[in-house]
Amino acid sequence: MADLETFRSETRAWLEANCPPEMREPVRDDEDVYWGGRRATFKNDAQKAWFEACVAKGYTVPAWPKEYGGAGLSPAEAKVLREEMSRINARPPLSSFGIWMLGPALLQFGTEGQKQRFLNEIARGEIRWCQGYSEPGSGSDLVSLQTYGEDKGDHWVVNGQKIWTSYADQADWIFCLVRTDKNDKYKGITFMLYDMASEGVTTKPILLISGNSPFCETFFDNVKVPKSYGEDVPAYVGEVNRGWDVAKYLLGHEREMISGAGGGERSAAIGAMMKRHAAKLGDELDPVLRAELAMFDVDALAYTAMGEKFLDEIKVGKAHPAQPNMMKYVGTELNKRRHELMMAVGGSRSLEWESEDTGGGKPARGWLRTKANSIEGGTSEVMLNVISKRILDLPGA
Amino acid sequence: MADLETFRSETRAWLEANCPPEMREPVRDDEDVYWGGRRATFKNDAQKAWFEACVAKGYTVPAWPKEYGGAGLSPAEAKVLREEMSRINARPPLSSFGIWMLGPALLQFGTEGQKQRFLNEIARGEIRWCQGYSEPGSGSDLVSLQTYGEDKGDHWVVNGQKIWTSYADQADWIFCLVRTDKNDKYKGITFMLYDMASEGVTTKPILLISGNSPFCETFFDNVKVPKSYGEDVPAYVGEVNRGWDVAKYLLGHEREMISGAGGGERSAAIGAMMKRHAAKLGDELDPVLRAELAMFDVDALAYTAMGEKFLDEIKVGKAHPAQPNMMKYVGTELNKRRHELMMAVGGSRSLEWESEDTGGGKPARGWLRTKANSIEGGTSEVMLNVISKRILDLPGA
Amino acid sequence: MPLYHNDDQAMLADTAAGFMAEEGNIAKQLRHWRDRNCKDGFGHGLWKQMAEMGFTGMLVDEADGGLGMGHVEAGIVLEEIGRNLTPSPFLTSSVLAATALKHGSDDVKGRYLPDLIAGDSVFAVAIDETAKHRPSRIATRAEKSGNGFKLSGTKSFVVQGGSADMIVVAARTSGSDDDVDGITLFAVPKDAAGISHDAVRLVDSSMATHTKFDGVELDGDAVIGEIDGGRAVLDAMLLAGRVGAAAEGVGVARGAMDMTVDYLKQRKQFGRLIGEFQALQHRASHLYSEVEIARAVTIKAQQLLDAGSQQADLMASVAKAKVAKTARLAVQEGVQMHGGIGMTDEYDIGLYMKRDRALAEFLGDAYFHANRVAELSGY
Amino acid sequence: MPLYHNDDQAMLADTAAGFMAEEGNIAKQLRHWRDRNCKDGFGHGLWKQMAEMGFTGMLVDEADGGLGMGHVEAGIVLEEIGRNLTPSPFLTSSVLAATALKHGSDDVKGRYLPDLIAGDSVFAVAIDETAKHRPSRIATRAEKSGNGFKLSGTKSFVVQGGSADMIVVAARTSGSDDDVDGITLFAVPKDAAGISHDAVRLVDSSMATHTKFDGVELDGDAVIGEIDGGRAVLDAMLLAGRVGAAAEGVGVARGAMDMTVDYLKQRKQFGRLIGEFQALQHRASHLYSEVEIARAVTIKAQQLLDAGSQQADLMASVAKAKVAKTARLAVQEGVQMHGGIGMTDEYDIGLYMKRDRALAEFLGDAYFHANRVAELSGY
Repeated sequence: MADLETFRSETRAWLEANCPPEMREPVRDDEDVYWGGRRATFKNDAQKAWFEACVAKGYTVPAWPKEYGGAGLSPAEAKVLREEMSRINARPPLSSFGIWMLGPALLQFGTEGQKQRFLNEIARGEIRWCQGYSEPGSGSDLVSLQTYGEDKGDHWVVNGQKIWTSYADQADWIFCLVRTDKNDKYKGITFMLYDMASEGVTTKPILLISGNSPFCETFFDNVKVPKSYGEDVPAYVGEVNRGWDVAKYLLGHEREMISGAGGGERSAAIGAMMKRHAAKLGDELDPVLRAELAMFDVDALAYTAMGEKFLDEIKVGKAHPAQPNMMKYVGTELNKRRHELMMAVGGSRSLEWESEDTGGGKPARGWLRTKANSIEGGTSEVMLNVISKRILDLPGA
Repeated sequence: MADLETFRSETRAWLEANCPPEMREPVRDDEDVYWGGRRATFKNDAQKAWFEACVAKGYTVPAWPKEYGGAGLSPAEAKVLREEMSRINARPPLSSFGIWMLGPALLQFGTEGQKQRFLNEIARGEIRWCQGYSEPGSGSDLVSLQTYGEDKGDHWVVNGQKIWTSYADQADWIFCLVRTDKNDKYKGITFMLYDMASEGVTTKPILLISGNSPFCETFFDNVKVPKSYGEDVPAYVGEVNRGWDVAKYLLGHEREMISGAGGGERSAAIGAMMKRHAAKLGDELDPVLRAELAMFDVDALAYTAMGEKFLDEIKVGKAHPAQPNMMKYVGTELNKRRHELMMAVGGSRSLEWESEDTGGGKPARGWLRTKANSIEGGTSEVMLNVISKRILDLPGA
Repeated sequence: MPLYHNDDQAMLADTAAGFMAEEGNIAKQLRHWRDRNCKDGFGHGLWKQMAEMGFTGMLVDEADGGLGMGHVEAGIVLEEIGRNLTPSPFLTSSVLAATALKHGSDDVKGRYLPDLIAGDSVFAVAIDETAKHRPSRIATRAEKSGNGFKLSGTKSFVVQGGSADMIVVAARTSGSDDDVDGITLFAVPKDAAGISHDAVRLVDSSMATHTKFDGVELDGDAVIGEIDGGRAVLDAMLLAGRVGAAAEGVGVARGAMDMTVDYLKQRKQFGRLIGEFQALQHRASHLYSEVEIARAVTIKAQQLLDAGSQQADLMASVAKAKVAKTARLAVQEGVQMHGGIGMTDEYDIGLYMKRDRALAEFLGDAYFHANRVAELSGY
Repeated sequence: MPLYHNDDQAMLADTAAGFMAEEGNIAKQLRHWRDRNCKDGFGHGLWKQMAEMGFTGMLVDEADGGLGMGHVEAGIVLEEIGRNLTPSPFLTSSVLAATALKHGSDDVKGRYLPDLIAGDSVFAVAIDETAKHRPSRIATRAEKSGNGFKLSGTKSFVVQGGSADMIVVAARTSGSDDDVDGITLFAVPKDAAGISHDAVRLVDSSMATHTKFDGVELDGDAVIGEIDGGRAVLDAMLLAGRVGAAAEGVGVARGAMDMTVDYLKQRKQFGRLIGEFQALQHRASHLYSEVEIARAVTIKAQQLLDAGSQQADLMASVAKAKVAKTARLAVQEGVQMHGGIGMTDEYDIGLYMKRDRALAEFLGDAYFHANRVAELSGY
């Protein structure tokens, strides 16, 4: 414990010295987030300085081993770092699907050669990754995917189409589920890694109802994917045809991350804030709306406690392995309800789509964005199926 | 229309002359309801006089033809009679499953001989009927029933067990679904009629959570059922092995009746009444409870309009044939919600189970009784299945 | 009166359904004008067509050149507008303003109704002053000034405020902000001196304005109804508008539901049509029930209003609240059951969600009207 | 502190679960005493056993002869009580009264705690005066009289009021009914002169009284805590009681859910186990989620209370409301999914529904506490 306190004061001092004041402000728009990659540019010097300081210290991926670009922090130290960063509202120095998704998969399933190369590239923000999972015909039923990689000896020729590839139009590489055996649904998928600059890859942004386009359709037209990028650096994670194991692991990881996020902004009570918001609009809460807010706050505060319990139990291996599905289900449904109520309090003001007063329609766009919460990363229906099967052990689930 | 107004004034005069003041009071307990039958006794002279006047006039079953004990009223006249009876709060002169269930089945499927005998017995309150449908293993899945009637030429020997036979311990005869062909699930059931006094019939009341016992388990141990009770009076309705058609017709009729009842007490708004109730208890409504009442009243008043629309459409054949399932579903779920709210307003007083102040626990027993609404006559789940299949035409429903 | 459409109404429903599906459909109207960033938020061509069909003046008395129809009939048109998400000033011009003008003098009627009916003049209404619907509080003031008035104040959520030719404004001519009495309604030309509009696009691509009146000078003949006695006109206008908005909401709910049920019959996952999954079947069937009920109570409110019943006010709030809850359910289930593609702009289901949000807010949301049901019921 | 049971607590949970399942189960206790029409509403034998296990005095300080445990531990016992629907005075005597007595003088503690801990003396609490929980209004009055007081007024919903030996009464010694201050708590012998009990059986077969105090004379040493300063004692007692009732409610919810999930795996209809139907699966999984959350926030409230946190009060109301909503869902789904047999007295699921109803009402229902959450949050 004494060590931890030492670490805390050192960290505090380091942050004080290295995190520029501009990087201690809340993230206001997309440009405030640094995603890295070949084509990345910094918004300003402060963003660059903060990023570079973190790379040097291993703080873009603090819990990863030092040899892969991390800082090798223990879980307790990583928590201290998170707390200290949160204390000064420090922005994340780097955001990426490499950090959140591919990294954990490589740490679990990757070869030493893959880790050396890809993890370091991620940690240093050199390569921006995107995820190629869903296809138009396979959403919840991911395993029915059709994108096919034909085996040509030392390479595959990949044809097919992915959908919901996040920022594919800005990504450098993709980690992609490709069918390599048409005879086995589960054991016929390979978790491939390849360059988005390969010939035959095209992307098309998808316009969402919120007006944003964070996702793309991505098309593969005879894309040649070599089976290896050098010694001990295969172009796939895990084994050929066993990519589903990797994907399942990552889906669980993703749900855990989403559900773990429940402890933060998502779960807070909103009634008091809404009363102030109404007052700012020269108004007060309708009695029935107030009652709905009270009922919501009961659920939100209770869910916050659950989030805390869940994280505590995860740490010591007490949580049911399928519990992240429950957390994801409830957390996302709650968040949708939260935004419905916020829209109601905001009234006609919150309907505005482009006005300056609403920062370009932030309330409405944010509200619409939440509707994806219960779809992405496994729909609420799939979550309920998983609970039925794995926790309640219901027949035929 | 002039005729109807004449009928109305005549009816009003007749009611004035024949309905005793004691029969114009709300029904307070079971004894206030006259069910008829061999063992029936009248609670008082007024009940007897009212019943006998109605029998003479055909008003126990006003819309049935005169030759079967009714008054042969047209639908419009029957409506006027209902309105006029309701105007003076006249109690029904006779309640029975013969009137509600068997009668309509016989009118639709019965032989002339059956109608002459059984409908007249019902109209005069001579025979009290009970219904033998459900079995312990076949609730929602009624057609899986196992009670078996072995064909012995001029009679069947019936063995098996029924459950939820209403007032079987007080009934004279039973209309009962009996399997007569084990090889055909649907076309192997006969709609039999027989005497509960037959040798081998025993009944056992079921104690409900409300503390009442309106239902029985009924056992048939080698019960001999003759195939005919005389010329043109077979012991079954419709054809042998085609009882499922009759049962389906009656189930539809029952749901229509239950859903039609939605226009009355069940659908009324309760908020104002609850405010008065709270005031009587020296209290006022919690703000959140008030809001829930408001939301309930919106739903209840909307459902009242739906009930009106449904009845209007039924009259002219505009209602979807499966619409009664929707009405039953929503009406029963609303009624459960209504009683939950009434219990909440009543607070600890409404928890009392035997006290004089609560008339022997009326609020609590009534509340518990409503929980059966969404189970009896087809569960809410079955109703939703039927809507999915017959109205929305969803695949595999 | 039976709670279903009589033969004439059924015929009107057929006509309106056919016309709106053909001319008012999403591709031809909502997306067309939205994608062109049209500042009016609706198509004038369609509006003229609707005038030619007689829709625009259907609530106006025959003596005044209208069709003299009732709110059941207006509701029929509105339901089809809702189902097709058709942008038009029907609700503001032909329902709200037309109802207000009914209370005007012959002079007022003669001045405004012919153009309104012809579709040449579009009316907006300016009621709300904060972000929520609070018609009991009116702070916008019209001070006596010579033979006329000087109007000052700010109104919000003036739907069609930018493209309308005239605006019906509820203002205070006496008393204090929360008084029941002392309200007067005015017909104000959109371009009057001293008036300024801050036009904003709303989530459903419709246009509304924050409109500021800065000492706008009005003649005495701008008054609709009695001076200081405008509360009754305002209430009548709100009543008609709420019942109309409910009808449009029923259309939104039905449109979203139909689209979703269709999708359940087409989309396969796990080797089965998703409509085969019982959990979705039950939710769809529940939604169907709610939509049927919302529609029934809306027709009930229309009939009561047409019959001049005192019950109409209560039933209008019941209908507005019930429809708001139901359409909300319909669009939420719609997007969720569509899954990822439900989140894309390419699919129409998201447009239903956006329209529902704006429509439910207009003239009071479910919370406002549930509370009103309680108040009108005495609790 | 992590939000799960530490090793000691896990051990206690095992012990409590085993003991209550064995000795406190529905057949042995609830049905046994109910079917004998027992006027106490609980079994004294079991209560003595619970005393021998140390449960009765677990919240009492070790210095006063108790186990000096906290509300997490009391909650563990209460959850098992809830799961088994075990009738006992644990909540009133060992949680509410014990918490009040903590605030008493050494004299008061010495007089009452030994018998309470031994299970020889049962305590009830008299708080409510109307049919709903309104602790902010206390009209029962204790007038100064010589060295003592004269107590007059009527209390309702005094759980165990008939069979208890002592009743902790919240009365007003100064000020008017709605004042915060001026409350004093008294320990009143059940049989004191001038006291009368109207015992009523409640829906869950428990017994409660309407208790009337008609000039009941009390010595000065009947006072628990400070004269006129009883609000703090009352609040502490309510806080402990609410957190305790939440824990018992979690047990009721879990018991009902477990029984229902088991039933889904046994009952066949349409040739399939009903648990195979996806609509029921989703509802069961939703229920599971809610029960987990209700349990989490209850443990959170227990920990905050044990830590003396100022947040405890808010979280207690969150927990009481969340548990009330969740247990209600559990028993409603339970009865519905059991179908017809769920309506029979023979099956236990209906007993859960009855117990939930009475328990949720005790010390404030979901509406009361949701409103309290809003008030404590400043809206």
